[in-house]
Amino acid sequence: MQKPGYYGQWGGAFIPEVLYETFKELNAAFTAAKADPAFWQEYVDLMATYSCRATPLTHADNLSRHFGGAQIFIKREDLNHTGAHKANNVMGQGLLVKRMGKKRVIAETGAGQHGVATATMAAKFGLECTIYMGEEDVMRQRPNVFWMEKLGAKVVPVTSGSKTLKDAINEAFRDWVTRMDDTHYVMGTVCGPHPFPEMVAWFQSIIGQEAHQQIIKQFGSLPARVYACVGGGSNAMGIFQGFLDHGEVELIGVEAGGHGIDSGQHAARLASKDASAGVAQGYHTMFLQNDDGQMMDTHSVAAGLDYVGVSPILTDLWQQGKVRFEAATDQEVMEALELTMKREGIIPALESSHAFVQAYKEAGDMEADEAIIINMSGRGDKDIFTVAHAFDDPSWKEFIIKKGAEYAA
Amino acid sequence: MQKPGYYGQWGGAFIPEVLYETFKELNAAFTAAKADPAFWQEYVDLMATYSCRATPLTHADNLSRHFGGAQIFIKREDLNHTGAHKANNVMGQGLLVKRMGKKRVIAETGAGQHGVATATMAAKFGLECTIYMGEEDVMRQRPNVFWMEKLGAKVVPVTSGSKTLKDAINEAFRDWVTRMDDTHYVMGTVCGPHPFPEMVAWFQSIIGQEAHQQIIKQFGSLPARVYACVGGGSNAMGIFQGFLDHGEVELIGVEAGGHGIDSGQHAARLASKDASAGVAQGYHTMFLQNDDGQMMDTHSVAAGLDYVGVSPILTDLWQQGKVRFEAATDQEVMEALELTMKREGIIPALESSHAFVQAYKEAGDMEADEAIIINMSGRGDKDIFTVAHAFDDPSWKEFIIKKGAEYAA
Amino acid sequence: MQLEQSIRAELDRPGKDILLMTHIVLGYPSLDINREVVRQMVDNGVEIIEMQIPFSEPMADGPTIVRANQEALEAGTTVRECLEFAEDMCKEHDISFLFMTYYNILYKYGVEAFFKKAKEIGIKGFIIPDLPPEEGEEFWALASQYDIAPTLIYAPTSTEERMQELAANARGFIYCVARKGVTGKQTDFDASFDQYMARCRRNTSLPLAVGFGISCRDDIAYLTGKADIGVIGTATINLVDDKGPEAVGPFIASLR
Amino acid sequence: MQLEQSIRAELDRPGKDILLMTHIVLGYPSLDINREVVRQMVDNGVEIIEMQIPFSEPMADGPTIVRANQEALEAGTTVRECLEFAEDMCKEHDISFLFMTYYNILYKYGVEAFFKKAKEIGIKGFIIPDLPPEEGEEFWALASQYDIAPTLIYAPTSTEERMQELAANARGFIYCVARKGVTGKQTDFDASFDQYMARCRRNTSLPLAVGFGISCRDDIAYLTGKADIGVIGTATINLVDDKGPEAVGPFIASLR
Ligand SMILES: Cc1ncc(COP(=O)(O)O)c(C=O)c1O
Ligand SMILES: Cc1ncc(COP(=O)(O)O)c(C=O)c1O
Repeated sequence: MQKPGYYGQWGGAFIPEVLYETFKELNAAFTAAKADPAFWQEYVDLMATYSCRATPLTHADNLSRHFGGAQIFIKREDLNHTGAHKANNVMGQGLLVKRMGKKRVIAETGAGQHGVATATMAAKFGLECTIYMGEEDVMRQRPNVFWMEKLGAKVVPVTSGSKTLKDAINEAFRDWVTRMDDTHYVMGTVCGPHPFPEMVAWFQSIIGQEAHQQIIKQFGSLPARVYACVGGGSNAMGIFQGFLDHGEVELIGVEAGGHGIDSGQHAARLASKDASAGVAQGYHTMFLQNDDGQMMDTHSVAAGLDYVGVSPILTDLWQQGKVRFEAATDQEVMEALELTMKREGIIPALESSHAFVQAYKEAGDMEADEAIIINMSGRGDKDIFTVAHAFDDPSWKEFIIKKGAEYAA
Repeated sequence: MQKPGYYGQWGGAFIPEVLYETFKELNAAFTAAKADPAFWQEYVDLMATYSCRATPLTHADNLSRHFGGAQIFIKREDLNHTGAHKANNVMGQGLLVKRMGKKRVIAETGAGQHGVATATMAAKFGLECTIYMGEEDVMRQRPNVFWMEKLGAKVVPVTSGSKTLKDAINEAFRDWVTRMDDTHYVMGTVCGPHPFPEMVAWFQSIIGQEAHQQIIKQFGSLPARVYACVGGGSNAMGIFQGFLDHGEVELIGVEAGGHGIDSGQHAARLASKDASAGVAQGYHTMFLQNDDGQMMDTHSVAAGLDYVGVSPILTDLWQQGKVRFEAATDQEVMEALELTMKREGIIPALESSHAFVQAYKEAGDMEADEAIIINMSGRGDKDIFTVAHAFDDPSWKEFIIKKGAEYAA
Repeated sequence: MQLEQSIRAELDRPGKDILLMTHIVLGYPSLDINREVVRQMVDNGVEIIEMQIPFSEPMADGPTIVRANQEALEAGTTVRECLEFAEDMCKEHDISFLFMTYYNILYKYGVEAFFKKAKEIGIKGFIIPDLPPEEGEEFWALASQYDIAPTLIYAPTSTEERMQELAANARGFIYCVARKGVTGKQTDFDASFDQYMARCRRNTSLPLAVGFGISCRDDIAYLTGKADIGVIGTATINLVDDKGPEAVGPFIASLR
Repeated sequence: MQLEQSIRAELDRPGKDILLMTHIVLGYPSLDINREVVRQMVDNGVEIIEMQIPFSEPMADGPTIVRANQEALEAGTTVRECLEFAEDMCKEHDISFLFMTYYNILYKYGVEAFFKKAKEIGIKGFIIPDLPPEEGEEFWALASQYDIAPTLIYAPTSTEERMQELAANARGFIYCVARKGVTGKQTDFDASFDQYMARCRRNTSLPLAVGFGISCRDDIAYLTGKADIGVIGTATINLVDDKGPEAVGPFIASLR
């Protein structure tokens, strides 16, 4: 029999002893919630009235014509409250926190997206909130820090390690082992110790449930392929679950190819040969690490994909051949983003743009009576600083220089 | 009999002769579309699959408890694609443009919201697009300019007059009188010459239709009051139309009180004594103008409300006593924004925050079995530069100074 | 009928195949310079001058005139000053003066009061580019009552049907806009322009003025025989900006 | 049983009411300084030293040790060097050495290979804070096989039921975490701490070590009679940072 919390050989809960009871309680609460149809209904209602679920499935007519192949559909997680699929997970965990009666939440954040979502949930549920964010990311993503603070959260810059996402996760655990009694750690993706991967995947499955119904209604049959970007893997798991039982639907996870899969500067765990099995951040999966087991620096234009590990559930599906993995380079991402804006008036997040890249590579070779779905995990307009920088936009720079001089005066 | 395009004594179409045929054609196309149920259905379907209509009606439990009076509901136009109610009007006019077979659209924009929405629509419908924007606004709202350009639009800075919204409108008309054959002018609000007020109000009525159904379903009866901010008046007209036939629902329009209604630095046309009847920008309404009929400089922390005129339809409703007008000062707006973020995890646009101010002033004096609806016309996270500036946030300034220095190096 | 009559009278004079109407923006660069410019225009044979009362929203004007409106207002030019200046001009010079402005200036002043005042001063006509006949019922009535010509506009986009409709209300002359667009850009005179002028002529018995982009002797020569009045607008504003008011006289003299 | 036996033997020696276990991060500030620090510790009576093999993700450690891990890695410290250093120490000094590290270091090395190597070197136990018994089946089996103590941890949050469960697998001693949180912060010793220690004692027959926030003679005095081993972690790292390795000997000497 499979050990609970394991997916094939992957997963587990590698946690300090001091959290043993906390995880016991969390597992119990989660198991009870999962078994209770009223809980799921409460979740769906909340997402329908507070966010805008069901999010639409948009037929991208122009792009379909442009590539002259498959009908391209886009699942619009960007239209969620706070601008990404992160809201699903966070609001779900918020309901669980209410059940457990805890008064405080903490979270890690890389790009800031999960931090903003958690701060939002905390405001909505009246919880105290602390967000850990690598110092590098605090500097890069100041707008998100501003919003988190305005939403009432405390943002703690993490100065250890590479000062990015993985270090923020470590720091969140350090907080949690100190204040487990009143605090819940809202893990932002389908990673970390059990039950997080299962829990986050469950909340995100709402994406796939909707997409399945929508494509049947709008297109008349299942899609041939479904594309999602993979950072930790939560948006991918979210949409994939709607089609996993249908072997005829090919599932494609797209990782950050950074400067290229052979450059050493990427975050492709499953699409490159650079990762190996390991145990860190509480779980067993494929990590980008050196021969000693030290985690490596990763790179991506998309902060949300710039992570050393990957969901144990996805690693298992990859190993079973149920999900194909590809990588998109930074440059391909910028091109896909530009094309999507110009042709459809839609601005995918840099993370989401990775999924678009691979779909665009393949759509033209498919038949017009086939459909593909791209999971648009978030919107890009929140990332003006990163996007304008990546496009190296001269008038943006001029604007910032002027504004800076104005404030410095 | 009422002259077409008139609301009481207000409205009309004060247009240069060169546009006579263009308006004739536009009126005909609009009248035909309005009479055709298939057109409205096409519009609703488009908004359901491309934007996220119906947008939710959120019960703000925390704020309701906080004020201890009426049940506060928030109509979530912020969740629309592009982040505001502007999308409704723009996508509707886009469908009309397709019907008319025009190949190019132009629009004015102040805050940039309508410009981004129009650029988005143009990308979606494959139209050429030029956006006129006051030079002042271009400088203040560079992020929106960046997105418009990336969406494929040409943004033309307007250097005449006060270099703001009203001047952008004049400039758009100057373009239109030059290229009326292939060009449609996508007016952004319920102002300007007939048929724009009627047309924009019609497209925006989708807000009120939904809100009416939603409040009945979620609360069980009609609201006692409905609040909306009023720049040109499109979001207000949008929601008000769902309740205009129900005399028991009080409708409240909230204008920009700027530095105070007695300061001379505001944009309160109907809530102050400073406006008088006039004819400009193609229509007859109450304008903030001097004794010679020259338009005055207006002020608001919210660029989208910073306008000299106001919808002729609203002026008529105000005159008839069917809509009450109030003003919210810049300072009140920042307080309401902060409270809304902290208590509900929702970030209203500065424009929308005006409606929240007045609702907050009144909610506490109402009964718990009464409901009010606040129309949240847009989201505030797109306005980081303005909002962070208005909050005078020191770490934001520091961030910008640093970034500026980096780019200047 | 005052304005049409003076136009016809001028046109009947030997050698006057085409009249000149010029344009100034009151208060730009100053009323004093306006005064000098008008003197030079009149001395050099201009038959009609349209005096634009500046407005903050000059929607139908091009960049040069827009800027002139704006600077006149920034310099503090008021409607009262414009009226006083106009009164002086009508007294001093024996040509036809018109007011050109946007409707709000009249509206705010009081439309009837404005007509009354203009009449007192001796103004012969109004050009209000944002007032189509559909919106001008009160205005037409007052125009008849005060015998001030409510100049109407033909555009290249006007159908013959529309021209007929407009002709029914028009007095004085018809202002034929030479091309689509706003004031201040060059107009190409070509076959389609000739057809347009023929269409204008067919649909009114009033004299025809042609404006928008007329700036030199060649333009005037081209218009002669096709139109009754050539309108010089932006050209003199640019001239005064570049070379001062003294340059206006020789320029006008050079046109015919 | 090697480790428990040596502990019991030490505790049986006269005047040894409590043993001292100290902690170093290998490669911080350098292996040379580590060598000197170990010498000073041993010379001043420390009975057990836990040598932390640095890891890039030291999730259960506080700021000081986190920084030490990081700087050790930045200086290029490898697992192989750590093992060689450990081998030297075990040869040079006749006290008990343990490895403290995170599970990935073993996992990547090969868990069995790591046990084998540690055994060869003479290491007596492992402390792996992110390896709960539930995840350690292979690990326990190898620990028995190689007779290396798989030190288990009690926390203030552990129930008696859980302590029993842990005790069943534990060897060597039980590491009682003095308080919630990570290494390096001061611990308040109060009545609830005493109750916690009593609970620990009730639920195992193994010696008890107490760590987290033990930094001075008073702390050790307080623990004496309650615990068998006092663990000094962050305190010596800070000391070496501030005053250099020479300060370690006198500090250790001052503790009991
Ligand atoms: C918009 C967006 N998409 C994708 C991701 C990657 O996370 P995941 O792989 O868990 O969906 C992030 C993470 O921040 C994100 O913000
Ligand atoms: C978010 C938002 N709300 C309100 C307005 C004001 O426009 P209106 O009064 O037409 O709704 C604007 C205009 O830019 C806006 O962007």
